[in-house]
Amino acid sequence: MSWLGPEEWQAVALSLRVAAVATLAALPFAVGMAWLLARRRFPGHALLSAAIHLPLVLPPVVTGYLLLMTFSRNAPVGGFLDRIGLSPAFHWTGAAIAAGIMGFPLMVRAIRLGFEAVDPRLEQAAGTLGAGRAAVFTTVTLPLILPAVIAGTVLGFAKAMGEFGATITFVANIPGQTQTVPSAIYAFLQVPGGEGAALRLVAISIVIAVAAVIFSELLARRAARRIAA
Amino acid sequence: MSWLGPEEWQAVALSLRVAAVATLAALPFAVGMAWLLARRRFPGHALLSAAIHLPLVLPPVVTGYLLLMTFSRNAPVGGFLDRIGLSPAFHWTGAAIAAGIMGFPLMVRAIRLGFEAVDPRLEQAAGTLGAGRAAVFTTVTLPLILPAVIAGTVLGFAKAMGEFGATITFVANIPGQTQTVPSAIYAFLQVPGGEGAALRLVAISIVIAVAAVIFSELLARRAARRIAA
Amino acid sequence: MSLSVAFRRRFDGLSLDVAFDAPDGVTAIYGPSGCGKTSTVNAVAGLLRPDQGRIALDDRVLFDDSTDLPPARRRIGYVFQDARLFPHLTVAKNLGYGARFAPNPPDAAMRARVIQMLGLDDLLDRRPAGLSGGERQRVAIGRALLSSPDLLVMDEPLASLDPARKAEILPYLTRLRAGGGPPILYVSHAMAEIAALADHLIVMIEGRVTHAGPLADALADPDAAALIGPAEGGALLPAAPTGLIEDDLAQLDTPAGTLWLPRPAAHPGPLRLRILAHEVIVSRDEPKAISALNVLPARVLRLVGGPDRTLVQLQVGQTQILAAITARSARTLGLVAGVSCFVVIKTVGLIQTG
Amino acid sequence: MSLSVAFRRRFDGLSLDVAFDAPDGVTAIYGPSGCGKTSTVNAVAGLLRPDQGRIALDDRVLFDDSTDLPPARRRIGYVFQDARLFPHLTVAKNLGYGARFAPNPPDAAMRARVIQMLGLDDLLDRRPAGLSGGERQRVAIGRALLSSPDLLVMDEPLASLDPARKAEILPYLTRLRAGGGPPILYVSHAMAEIAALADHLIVMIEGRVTHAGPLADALADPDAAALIGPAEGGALLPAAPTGLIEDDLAQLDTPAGTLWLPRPAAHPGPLRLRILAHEVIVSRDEPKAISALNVLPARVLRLVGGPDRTLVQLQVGQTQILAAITARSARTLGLVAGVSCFVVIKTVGLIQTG
Amino acid sequence: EEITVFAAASLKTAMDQIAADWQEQTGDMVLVSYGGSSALGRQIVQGAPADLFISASPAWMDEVEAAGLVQPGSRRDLLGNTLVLIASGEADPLTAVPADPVAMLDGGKLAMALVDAVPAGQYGKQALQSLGVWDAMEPHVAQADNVRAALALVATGAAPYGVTYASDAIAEPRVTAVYTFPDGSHDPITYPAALTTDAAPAAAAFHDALSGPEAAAIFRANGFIPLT
Ligand SMILES: Nc1ncnc2c1ncn2[C@@H]1O[C@H](COP(=O)(O)OP(=O)(O)OP(=O)(O)O)[C@@H](O)[C@H]1O
Ligand SMILES: Nc1ncnc2c1ncn2[C@@H]1O[C@H](COP(=O)(O)OP(=O)(O)OP(=O)(O)O)[C@@H](O)[C@H]1O
Ligand code: MOO
Ligand SMILES: [Mg+2]
Ligand SMILES: [Mg+2]
Repeated sequence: MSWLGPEEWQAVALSLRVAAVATLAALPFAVGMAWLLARRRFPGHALLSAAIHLPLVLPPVVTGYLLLMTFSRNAPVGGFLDRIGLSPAFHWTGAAIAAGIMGFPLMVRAIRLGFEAVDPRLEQAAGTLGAGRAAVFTTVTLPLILPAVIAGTVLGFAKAMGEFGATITFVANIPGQTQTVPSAIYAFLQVPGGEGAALRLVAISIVIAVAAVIFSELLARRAARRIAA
Repeated sequence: MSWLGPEEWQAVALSLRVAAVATLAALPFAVGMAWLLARRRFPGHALLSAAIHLPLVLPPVVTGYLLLMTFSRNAPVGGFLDRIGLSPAFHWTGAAIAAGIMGFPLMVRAIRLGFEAVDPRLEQAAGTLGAGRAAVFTTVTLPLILPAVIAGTVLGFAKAMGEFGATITFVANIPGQTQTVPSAIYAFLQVPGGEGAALRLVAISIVIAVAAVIFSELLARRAARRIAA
Repeated sequence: MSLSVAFRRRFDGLSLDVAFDAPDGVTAIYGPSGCGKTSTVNAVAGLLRPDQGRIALDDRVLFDDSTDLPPARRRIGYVFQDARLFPHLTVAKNLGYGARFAPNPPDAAMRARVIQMLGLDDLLDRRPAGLSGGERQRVAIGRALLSSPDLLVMDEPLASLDPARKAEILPYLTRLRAGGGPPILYVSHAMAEIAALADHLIVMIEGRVTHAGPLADALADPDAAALIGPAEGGALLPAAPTGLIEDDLAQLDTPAGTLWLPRPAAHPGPLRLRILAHEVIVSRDEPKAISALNVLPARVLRLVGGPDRTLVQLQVGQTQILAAITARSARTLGLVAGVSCFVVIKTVGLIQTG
Repeated sequence: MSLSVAFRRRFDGLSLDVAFDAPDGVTAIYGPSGCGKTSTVNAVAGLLRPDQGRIALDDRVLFDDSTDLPPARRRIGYVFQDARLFPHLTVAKNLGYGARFAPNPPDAAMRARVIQMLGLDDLLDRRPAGLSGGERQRVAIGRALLSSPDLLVMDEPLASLDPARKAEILPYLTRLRAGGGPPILYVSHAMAEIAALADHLIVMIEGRVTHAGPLADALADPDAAALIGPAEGGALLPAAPTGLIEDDLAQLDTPAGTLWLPRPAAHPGPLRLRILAHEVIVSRDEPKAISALNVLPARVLRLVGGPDRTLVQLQVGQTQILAAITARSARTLGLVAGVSCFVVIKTVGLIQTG
Repeated sequence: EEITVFAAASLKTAMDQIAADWQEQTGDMVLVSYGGSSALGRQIVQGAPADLFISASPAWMDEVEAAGLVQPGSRRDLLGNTLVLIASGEADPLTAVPADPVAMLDGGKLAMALVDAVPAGQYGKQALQSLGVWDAMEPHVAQADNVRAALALVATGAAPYGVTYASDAIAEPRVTAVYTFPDGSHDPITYPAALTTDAAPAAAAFHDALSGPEAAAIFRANGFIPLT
């Protein structure tokens, strides 16, 4: 399309990739964490829950700084990843990490509500039918929390699409590599008269978000219809 | 305390006020919207749900910019509010509006999951006992979704505490009036040697967040214990 | 107060086409699993929207083409097949839930009576989560009773209760009926409960009403026995104590004649006796030196043969009694219409239900 | 296979202290609402953790100080008091759920038989949400049966079913027992079901086992009648058809003597007859010209007096039968230990249960 | 009286000090709202209650002026700055940008502020262009949303080199300024300041004081070059 330059299209494609990878990669961890917080009682439970919320509470720039420190070549983690050639610094994977972390609390909370709403008696029933823990989880719990998982995924995806502060602080803005749509929008808004170009990108974001949410609503409705009690 | 200046304490106090007001003011709307999305089917349902997600998807700067345009003295809404002396522009109430809007999708999603998990047969039972719609809602539905409401409130509060991009774009960063903790952190990070002060504010944010989450966990645990099936 | 119901509703598997009138008193709905009993009472209570029809309580239209009162405005107390207690409220608060919406809430004495009758005293502070199945159901019954409804709908309310508890609750429901309580629509699989409680019987099969009428007629009708089930036929007799008591036995006046039965617990209302057809013995001679105290002269009205039993309709006093005997006995005894004989009813075989 | 159970568990309101052995066959647990039946079977199935105790299936320890097998490894099929179907699975998938975890999953024929017996053919593609209460319970029974358990635990499985459906399912459970199926722990309030099905009876009251032993002994024991309930005592007799059939009546050999009863439906296993005490008539003279075909000579063993009835234990043939008669009859007939008399049992009064 | 100043965030340390001194001297309360020049400029255009605007670039001051919100005659170029090439950690100064600057990066990135949007980035791009290395460097540039974030990338070692203002490099011990871009290689770096049309009278005095010697000393101590 003529009204967006190739660099902007690159940003759209990259944002989609970053958001999709971030959400999918974070999902299993979010499910695990949600399970832990919903089903287990242990010392430090509330503290862990609070820690999960931190990316929400801290200004994104701070999160970006912390990521930068963690993954910098001089830090142990960053140094190791750098040596094995997997450094996320200035790489789209870094953007995905930032987006995943920023969306994590949203995913965990939604999925945790799902776990809390599952009737444990159904899981007991599965147990008496011979299903071990893992089987109960995959055949009963997971299908029952599907609406919550979908809700968490949408929240995570939406946040990942919109994440800016942590991303640009961590992986900067390299067109085609780390320039996501929000970074591009931000750049346009920094110069007088850049609003037009920014608005075009905003429109694209909105279209993507609307499509994603509508798709998720359809999925969730199907899932909900299946388990309507 | 000596390690934070009066301006920083002002920022902490303001952030708490902004976050509390934003969350409490948004809560009824979030509950209403969650109810609408969970319980009603109407044309445009998915679109509305998508619209709710927009503050997540758009870079906060854009949201702030849109708020600025809407509430500026030159715009109809802003002009009207200005004439009656209620202009939120460059006022702490504007910060609360920004924070409330940014947290809204998180609150709606969590509370909506709560609505979806309520067994409609219990509401039916209340109906047969003579409870009208409003009574069913306040005596059965609301108590049953309390854990979800608490979860949504915590998310909203945490987001409100951390909101930066939209706030600073909308109401600027005026000490004592619109300077929240994240704005103050931002300002410190913009100058050489500001990291120390920024870190102190980050520490304060963390303490507040941890306290809020722990408090909510206690509340939620009580609520959950009461309705354990 | 009288309920009139006529509606249709299609499901995937079943289409309901139900019409009946439930006069004052207790109307039982009886029928096999899945025949549409719960759906029918749901429609009455406003929880299932018929495709079309009319449902009215006296002149008050609950549902028709232009009306669809919400459940709250129907004033119908409902004891659900699953208890549906409010998990966030204590038992006491569950019981009190309906009172605040009732135009004429029950007084403290009524409340105390219901709690005591249902054995809920020790449970009042508990939450539903920890209750046993039967405890839950008892709370659900109490909750509906205490909402002062215009009509009480009960969907297999006693299924999960033990016989002792059932025996305790049934007379209470009977008294409720006798004491001008609301009419009751009572879904049950157990004809013993129905016989103890109901005045009218609706039999449903596959979404349709196949029988509707006074319960006593249905039980004494050999032709209805097929519908109701082979072991359930018999006679239902009103009985009045004469006041004469000997050896702990009370003398009762019934349309069939004078009967003796173990002294009934002090009951205010009239009694009701159920005599199951398969418990009635027919004798040509008058039996002597027999432990069954109640031997009454009878006359054979007609015989209806079944595969493994013959139902004999007998005139006993001013009423009819059904006896189920084997075809062989019928032949050996030479039972044909018009023959005089005796019916032997074991004293303790009388089910005292009212 | 034999289950041995001994455990304690304290609740706020009740403390359970349960110990019993359940040998092969069907063991019924009977007792009033809230006495701890569900809690007990939960402990057996691994859903309730006792404070202490030992639960073992033969040599396989399910629970003790050092062991607490998770439910999945106990291999105990459980039909819950509430059906607990998986709402996200169709009926077919609910039924098939256990098979994939079973070491010896049921074959297609078994599956088809269970589905047909429970009348589930038309429901296979439905989801639990739309099922009636009875339909749900039938699916729950099928689901447990098809998980090939080592022990089957059933908590009031038939409470929400109509008599016809009950009558259909009970013999299947009997056959399961007879055909080397798993032992069954059967919680029920209905002595009729228990009499039809069980070999052993556990009576629980307020968290304790107050009676345990063979069912037949309990039913015929006048002292146990108090525990079991006034209307439930009687005799349980094994019966073998002699092959002789006259007038659609079959002759049966029983320890009490030869009895006639309507030709039983073709049953593979041995029969079981339940004779309720209150349906037995005692006569000093041999009654003649009477519709009751079965008149057997008897001798009074002892009398146990109750408030409104006397239980007479009678020696009939090689067995004992209980008759519940009024105190007046006992006196009028001069029944004392040692007296000879006759018992009259209505043919169709025999409950054929096996 | 209260004076509200909208100032580019990079001025915070200096401005906080100057504002505190002013308050002590006059009793006037100086509130400074720090932010990106773009946000501040836009806010003023939308009616923000600023008395004084100090922008990090002429462009946003031009916008405000075009909206007719600058008090005529009050605009002046308050400060200047120099642009430097910084290296991560200890490093030897360079006399010139190497002929093959990409090799110098050794596979790493050159951290800059957004090169088309943020003033520090724009100046840096101009400088590299005029030195003839921009086309080679462009693919290796990591753009941060502001110059402080670019500095952080170098300070943490994420990028080996970066382009920042001298004022930023001075106070960060983890970086070394290895090369100062010649003045002619980019547009002059200026921080224009101006009163807004509704400015309170007290603001004018403060505006003047910013150009005075005491303020100049403070600005200089923070690495800026006072221009008045
Ligand atoms: N988690 C619990 N906390 C407190 N009390 C409990 C708990 N679970 C069960 N109880 C109590 O223990 C008693 C026994 O409960 P249980 O469910 O075993 O009864 P039951 O014999 O199965 O009764 P029913 O026939 O009514 O189903 C009840 O009084 C019940 O209230
Ligand atoms: N929402 C629904 N969708 C499809 N079928 C339904 C729905 N609700 C009920 N049915 C079907 O209608 C039939 C009647 O159900 P209903 O619950 O009224 O039966 P019931 O007579 O109360 O049975 P039970 O004695 O087992 O409780 C059943 O076959 C049931 O599966
Ligand atoms: O305020 Mo944010 O949440 O910058 O990305
Ligand atoms: Mg039903
Ligand atoms: Mg139970």
